[in-house]
Amino acid sequence: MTVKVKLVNRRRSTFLDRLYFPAIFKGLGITFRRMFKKKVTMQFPEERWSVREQYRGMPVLVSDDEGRPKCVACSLCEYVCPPKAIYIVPQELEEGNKVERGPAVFDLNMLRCIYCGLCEEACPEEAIFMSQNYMVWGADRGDMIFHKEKLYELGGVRTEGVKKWKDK
Amino acid sequence: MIPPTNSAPPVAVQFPPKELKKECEDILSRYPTRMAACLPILLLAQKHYDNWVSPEVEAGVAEYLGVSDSHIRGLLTFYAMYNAKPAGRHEVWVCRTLTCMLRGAGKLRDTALGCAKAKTTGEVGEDGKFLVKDMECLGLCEVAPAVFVDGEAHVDVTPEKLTELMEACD
Amino acid sequence: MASKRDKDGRYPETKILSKNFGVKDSWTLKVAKKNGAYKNLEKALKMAPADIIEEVKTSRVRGRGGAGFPTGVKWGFVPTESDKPKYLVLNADESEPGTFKDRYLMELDPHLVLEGCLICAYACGLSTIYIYVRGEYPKSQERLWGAIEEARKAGILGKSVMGSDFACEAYVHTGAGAYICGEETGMLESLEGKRGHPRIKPPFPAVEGAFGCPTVINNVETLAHVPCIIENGGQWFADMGIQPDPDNPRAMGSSGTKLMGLSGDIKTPGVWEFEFGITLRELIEQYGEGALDGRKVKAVIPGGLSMPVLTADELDVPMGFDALVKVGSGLGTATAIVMDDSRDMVEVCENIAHFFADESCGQCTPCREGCHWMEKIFARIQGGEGTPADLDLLERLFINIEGRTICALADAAVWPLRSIIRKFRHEFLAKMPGHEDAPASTETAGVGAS
Amino acid sequence: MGDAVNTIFINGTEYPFKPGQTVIQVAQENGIDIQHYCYHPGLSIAGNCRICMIEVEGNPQPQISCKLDCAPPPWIKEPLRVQTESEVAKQGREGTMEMLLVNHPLDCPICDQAGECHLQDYSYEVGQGQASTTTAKTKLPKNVPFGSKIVYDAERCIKCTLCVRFCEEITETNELSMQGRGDEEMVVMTSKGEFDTPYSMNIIDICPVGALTSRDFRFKSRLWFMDFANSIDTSSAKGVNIVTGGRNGTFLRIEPRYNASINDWWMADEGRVAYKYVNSPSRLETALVRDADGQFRVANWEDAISAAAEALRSNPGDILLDGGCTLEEMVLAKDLAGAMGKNAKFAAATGEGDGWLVTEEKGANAKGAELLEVARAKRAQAASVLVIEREEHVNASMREKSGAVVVFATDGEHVPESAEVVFPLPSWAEREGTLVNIDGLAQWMERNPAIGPNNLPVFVEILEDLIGELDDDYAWRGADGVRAEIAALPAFAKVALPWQTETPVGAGS
Repeated sequence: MTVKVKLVNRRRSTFLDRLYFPAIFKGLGITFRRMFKKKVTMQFPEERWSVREQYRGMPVLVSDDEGRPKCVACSLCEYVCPPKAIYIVPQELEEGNKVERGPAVFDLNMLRCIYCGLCEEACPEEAIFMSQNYMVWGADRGDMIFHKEKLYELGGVRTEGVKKWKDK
Repeated sequence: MIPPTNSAPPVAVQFPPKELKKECEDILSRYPTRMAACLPILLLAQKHYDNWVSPEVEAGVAEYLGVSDSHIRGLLTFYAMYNAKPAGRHEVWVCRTLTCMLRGAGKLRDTALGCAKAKTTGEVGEDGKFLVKDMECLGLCEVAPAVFVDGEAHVDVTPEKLTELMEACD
Repeated sequence: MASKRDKDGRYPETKILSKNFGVKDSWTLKVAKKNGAYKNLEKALKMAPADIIEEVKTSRVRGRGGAGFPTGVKWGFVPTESDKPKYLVLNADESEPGTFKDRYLMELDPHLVLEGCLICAYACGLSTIYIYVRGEYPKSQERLWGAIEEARKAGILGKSVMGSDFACEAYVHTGAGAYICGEETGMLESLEGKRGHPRIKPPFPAVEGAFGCPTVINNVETLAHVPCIIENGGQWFADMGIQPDPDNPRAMGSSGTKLMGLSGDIKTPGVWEFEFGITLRELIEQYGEGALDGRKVKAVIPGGLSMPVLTADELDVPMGFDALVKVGSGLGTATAIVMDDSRDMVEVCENIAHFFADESCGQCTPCREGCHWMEKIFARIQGGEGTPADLDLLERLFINIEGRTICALADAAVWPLRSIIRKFRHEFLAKMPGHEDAPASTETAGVGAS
Repeated sequence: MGDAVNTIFINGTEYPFKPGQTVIQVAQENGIDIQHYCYHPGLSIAGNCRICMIEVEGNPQPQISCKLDCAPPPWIKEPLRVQTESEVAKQGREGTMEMLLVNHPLDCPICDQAGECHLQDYSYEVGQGQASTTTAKTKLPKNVPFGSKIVYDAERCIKCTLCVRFCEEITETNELSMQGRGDEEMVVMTSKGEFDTPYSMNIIDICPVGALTSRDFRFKSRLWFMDFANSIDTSSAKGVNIVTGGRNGTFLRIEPRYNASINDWWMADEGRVAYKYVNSPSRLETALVRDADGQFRVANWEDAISAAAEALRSNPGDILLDGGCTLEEMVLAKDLAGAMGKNAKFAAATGEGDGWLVTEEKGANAKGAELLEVARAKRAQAASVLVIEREEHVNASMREKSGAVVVFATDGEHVPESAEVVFPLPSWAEREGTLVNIDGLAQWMERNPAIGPNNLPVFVEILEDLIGELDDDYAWRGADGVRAEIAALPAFAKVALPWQTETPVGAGS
């Protein structure tokens, strides 16, 4: 098959075009008009976007109002997680803890997480939440696996919700 | 309720002691199995050892009757008349069932607790003198309200009479 | 039956079982013998065992412990061909609240009780009698032991009962405080030194009872009737009381006499013996002399704690097994608990629920969990936090508890509570802020509101 | 009597029954599932859970099916008609379920039983989905040790008394009893010593809820992550039927499996914890060949097999097998020895037995070896090939004295000094094959793919490859060929081999 070539005749630039000044002024005009309008650029990270309440940012673990970690390592989030981003090793907690079970290891692989929110939905203890945190970063792949301590730090304290073990 | 523990097993007392030997053998002779003697022998043991069955006594009785000590523990916590916890020097039973309640057992209970310096029934008072127990019907309904002090029935009891009775105990 | 009343309209007492009540030292063998004790045993020992059972069957005497099972039929169940030893367990664990009739018999006429036991043992070929007395009756135990010792010395008990070749031993077994041990199989477990968990039936105790052997279990009062049946014949006994209804095979009649008692808010509480047929109102007004302090009777539980309650309008019912069932209650132990019009029925319910929750043995799920649940609900209503929905919940719980357990304790818990809720619903609603005028629910509408 | 009723209508279908059978037994035999907690076919009937309610036609109240005799009362000449799914039956079960859940804690997220919990299953089926009470639940002790192997939780307990009855009727040791009454009832253990009898852990299996859990398996894994396989206990020669459970290569749990002719529903605790060595950190995962300077280096299978064949050619000797090797493996080992002109022997420990499920003979296939005429090794047995899985069968001094050059071992620690070539041996849970128990019953052992390191070679294939290297005329038979050969052996004429019978011997519910 032969290739057909169609020649397009371009208009030659006029004198005015070749002077450039009208275009420069036209451009400067736009710039000038913009100077009086609201700025759209944000000074990240000093300035941050605020997100809606239902925004699904990275999943985090929370503590109850007594500062006690809520997760009991039931592994339902691990089971339900579609990209298998969660890895839990349960352990028996010592006498004195209100619940006898908690996670020894709770790893969340943020390279895998797809922010679907199923972990939050599956959690019977209301211990894992989709936070509004969208700044997930790490210097290497290992950094992107968030451990229990970091997840609790990010999650902070939540006072509302189930308090099943309060009187135990 | 006594939560079972895995602490060192209690040292069984030598049961029966000399004083009870004849009586225990007499009881055993009445039944075809040794287990059947559990109830009367436990009552006997309780009376003999400061009005309660300690884990040591429990183990001793279990050994004597050839049953498991968990079985004895089961009996102690099933029947209302046994004490599996240290009881005071005197035991006061206040009937709380309907007829006695109608006739004012509630006041008697409060009076008894007051005299015993105890917060609730089933607990020995501060001075360790009285154990006040809520009992279900004592079968003295026609002369309600009824109170037992140290196994002796007192009927038509008023709070004043009960105070008198309890103060008479040393 | 009007003929039984005297010209003043008073229903007379009958003194058969209670003939020795009030006699000085009636519990000693000497006094008892003078009053004819063991005479009937002597007579019975000359009869054939089968004839005795036949005589008891003729008398139509029904169990006095509450269930009202024909005693003669029960004795007939004991297998005659059995090489195992056979036992008689006398149910003297009178733990039904409001009941104290057996205590009178055991304390005031222990020899009559023993005589009844021995006749039964002879008739059914039983070798050992265990009298299971509740631990709360120290005096009864003492009197029974005394009677047994005396009888043994006099040759009435032992290797040769009154010189015959019938051997029988009797012992008192002491309970230790458990309502459930009044249930016959619970009592057997307790007798065997176990926790009083009722057994699942069949096998029935007559075939496999105490220590795995055939066992007859009877109430104290039932067996106390036996000597006089032997003395005067079964027909004499059957002629007393209320005759069976020929049209209704379930109405087996209530023959003979019965110890009836009154307690609670009553002027003169006590125990009397009557032929069956006295109405509850006559009992309360003629013998109990009405409610305490001149108040009005509001509600009566006719037999022990575990029967449905009757309101003041329903008292004209003759005391008898079938008649009380007909009005939706039961004879039970025929010892009525009377409540006057100052009583708070919610409080009464709470007390009853607490009793059954406390005494539930913990074996079957519906009773173990349900009784405590009911107690919590009543406590909630009493605390002013109830809602009409709680009453519907209770009605649902009653369905799920009644008849769903091994023994009848759960039924016994349901009956009084259900009847009180249905008959005094307004009192419950009055305790529910904002619901005082709530309509009766569909489930309970129209059921015997007073 | 003559024409006694011997059939029963369940849900409108007529089924025959044997005298003395109860409704639940006949229903189960015919595949009708009736929910139950306190009923266990191996124990006496308590009838206290009240969940197995069915409707008996003509009776307005539901009845419990576990104690209901199929035979109607003698005065009724008609067969009993019962309904398991009617409104009355369902209402009965619902009512009981509601009661069971009143005081049951919401422990499922922390409870090991979750996933195999009857309370969970049945409440899903007949539960209301919503609590009708807001009152506080009864508080009872949690986390109570029952000896060193079992943890008891009184709040989760539904008081079915299966464990108490087990101790009364099966072990007859009576360590357990009920304590308290009403809703404070709970199981209590003897204070005399420890509840560590050789069969104590069976109460964990029979517990229908999570009230009794294993200290060993406690919080190790959720059930739904695990894979299970029907296997045979190899810690003794009784051939107890078990289920192995593992996840991601880790062996997590052993539970007994019903077999009426061997172990019923039970197994000894000894066998239940006899898996720990499978998870050893020093498990071998690759073939090792000793190089010129005496160090082991990792080799691929082809190199390792040719190195092994070389070593055996220059060093022919007997083969010393572990007493737990399967029939198939023993046959091939015999052939390998034959290719060298030598014999195969097996080594197995002996120990204490209890006359029931723990035998004195500890070699799981000792009887099979006898049938295959594989002799028991002497204490000091010279060998050129050593197959060692369990330390106790071939102990350290036996290994060193054998002078074996080719070693199959699960654990690197078990390799003797003399080894030239080392193959990683999959543990028994990772192999499949046939074992003959001490009573001569042949049983199939299933492989659990979730246990052990990945990509381990199949032991019988390596053996065949080795024979092929040594014997140029060898015709590969495969495991199936070996099994056909075993079936043809006169010694096995009277042994029912599991792969021959349609329903494998010992399969049960």
